[in-house]
Amino acid sequence: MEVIIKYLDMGGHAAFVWPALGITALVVLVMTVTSLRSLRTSERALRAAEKQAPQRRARAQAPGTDA
Amino acid sequence: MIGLILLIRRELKLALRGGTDAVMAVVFFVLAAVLFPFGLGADPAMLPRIGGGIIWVVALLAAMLSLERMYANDHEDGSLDLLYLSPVALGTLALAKALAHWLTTGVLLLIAAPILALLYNLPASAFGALALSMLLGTPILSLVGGIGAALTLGARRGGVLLALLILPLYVPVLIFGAGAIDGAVAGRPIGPALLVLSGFLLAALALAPWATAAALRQAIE
Amino acid sequence: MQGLITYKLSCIRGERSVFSGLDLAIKPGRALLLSGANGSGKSSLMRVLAGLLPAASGHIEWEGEDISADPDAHRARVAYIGHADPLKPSLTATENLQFWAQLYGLDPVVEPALYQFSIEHLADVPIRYFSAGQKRRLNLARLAVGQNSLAGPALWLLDEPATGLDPGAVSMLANTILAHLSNEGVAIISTHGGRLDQLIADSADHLTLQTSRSGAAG
Amino acid sequence: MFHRFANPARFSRIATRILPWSAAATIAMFIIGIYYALFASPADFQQGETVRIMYVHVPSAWISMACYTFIAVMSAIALIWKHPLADIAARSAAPLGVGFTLIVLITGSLWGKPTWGTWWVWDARLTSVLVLFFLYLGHIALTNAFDNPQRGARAAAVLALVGFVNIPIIKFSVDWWNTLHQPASVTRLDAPAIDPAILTPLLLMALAFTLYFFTMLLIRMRADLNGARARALRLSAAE
Repeated sequence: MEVIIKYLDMGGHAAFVWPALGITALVVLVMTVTSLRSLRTSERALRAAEKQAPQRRARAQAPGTDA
Repeated sequence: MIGLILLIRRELKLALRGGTDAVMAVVFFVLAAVLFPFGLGADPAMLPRIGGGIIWVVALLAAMLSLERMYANDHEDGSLDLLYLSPVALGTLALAKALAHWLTTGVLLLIAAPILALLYNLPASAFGALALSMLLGTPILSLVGGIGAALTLGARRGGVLLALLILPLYVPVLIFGAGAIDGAVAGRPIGPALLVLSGFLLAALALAPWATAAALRQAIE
Repeated sequence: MQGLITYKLSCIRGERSVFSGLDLAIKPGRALLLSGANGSGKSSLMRVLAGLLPAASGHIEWEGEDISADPDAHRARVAYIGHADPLKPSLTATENLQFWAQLYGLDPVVEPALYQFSIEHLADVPIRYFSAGQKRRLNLARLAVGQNSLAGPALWLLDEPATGLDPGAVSMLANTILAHLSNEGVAIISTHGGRLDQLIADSADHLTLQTSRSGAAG
Repeated sequence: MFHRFANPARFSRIATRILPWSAAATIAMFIIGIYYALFASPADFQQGETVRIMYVHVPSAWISMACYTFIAVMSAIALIWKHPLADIAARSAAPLGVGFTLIVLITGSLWGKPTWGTWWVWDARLTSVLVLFFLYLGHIALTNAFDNPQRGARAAAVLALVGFVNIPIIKFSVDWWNTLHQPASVTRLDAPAIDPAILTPLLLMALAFTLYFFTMLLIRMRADLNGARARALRLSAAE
């Protein structure tokens, strides 16, 4: 127990070390979540669009590829 | 060269007849600088110390006021298409626009700056540094600002966006412009700062029209 | 004499294909009247032909030579009338025309051009007092400025030039175009039908652009 | 080399195949890196335990600068060769750059308080990073400021290159300004040789952050490509 408390105290700098690491984790988490969410929404949009136009150009590519 | 002169003449004519833009920029310049002592207190010993920096910060903001319209009118009324189709290169157009902007804004700021120097109690020895740093620095504001004006053509919220893009790029001019004045106030040599500013000016003259032309090219498409 | 030819020209605006695989051939002395619904790509085609917009694929030839070989020469031969009138409100009619003439290296004597569109009485009036139709006339008068010199543009690209014109002005425009064609010039004119088409019908071919069916450009 | 990935559809396929591996590698590296950074390394004899902030601060600083370089290179490719993937890569990397720069600024501040006794020093490095942060924000704002996404991408590409030329100038100006205003009161960590006990976790965390950046970049690029494809399909269906 002693050891853990001493470790968590970070030599008296707990108030700086843990927030720094926490904020880093938070920013990384936000980046991960927004990236994954944009991937999900884009996949959903793509599936919806493919359902709307199944007969024509189902394998249409992103624009500009033949330029 | 003929194209350059032609374009500058047109810009000046338009500025002279059309607008109060330039006058507004100078009024803003003086007014904004006058606000600072109200906020910071008017200690006559402190004013000369902060004067150079404040004059330069306000000059950046004043020069930015008229940047937004630099290409916007020509973009909206189709003039930009014709300017692009003309035998004059886009880089020349960019240079002409920047020079005209400087003549209608930077020069007026340069003329108004001594008034602010008096209000800020700057020592007589600093007037030369003020004038020289403005002379070398304000054209950079117009040249670099032209890039931003061309980039934000047709953008939503163009004005705020322009400030966000351009102000970080103005940091070096601010540092050395204000540095020259501070140096003069503190009795240090001002040569190095002015030399660096001249270097920036040359670099901006060489590169900014090129970057502006690239940005205009995208705006025309 | 080959005039203007395009091969398999296509254009993408934003992420949308506006036209593709377009083959055109216009001989000197002929006009092409371009019609089509809104969004069929008339304006985009004009801008591609003027060199304002890059083509996504295909190429354009003038007198048998690819225009991308010398873009400056191509720009020099183009006279372009877009939707907006590139005129400055604070300048007079003469000053506006003179500026463009000088910038394009044309003869800066502009009175005849003003006469041609019956706005000579407005020569010294600033544009801000002009009506929309008068502004249009002045913009079209740009075409007349370079018309009679050899250096004048040979390829006219007129994007709905008759918009806002009264019947009299349409005749003036038609006469100006016909004079250009009789000088072995080429004109491409987008239109929604009307008097202008009839007036130049003898020297003109017709093309209707179909709204592009393929939205993806893959 | 670009031609292998030139086709967005092929890129999407390759990205799909790589993603599980790079995600797994990222997680593994984070576990190892965090273990070393928090438990398996000693406190610095000068800075004490606050040195642990460095293990996230310094790698983030590296990534934030590398990311801007990446955007500048992609912008050049987009402008010169008009490559659609380069636009997408630049656009996808910018928000990650903002995130990492934010980490640098905040952890730097939290490291500065116990080390220098103040939250913020107008130190040359800090000021340059702050300017970098604004350049990222401007880049993103410009990308999204136009109705035509392509126009936004191209304008942002020009801005990225202008900014890239300017970063050394800004850095140098700030250095000069700093020596003028601020006596060098800050002793930095730039000791000639870094203790391997500190270097190991530092490099491990740097590797973890790099892998993370790479994984997120792939995810964002795929999302962007999907979106473009969906828009194209919808346009063709609407007509």
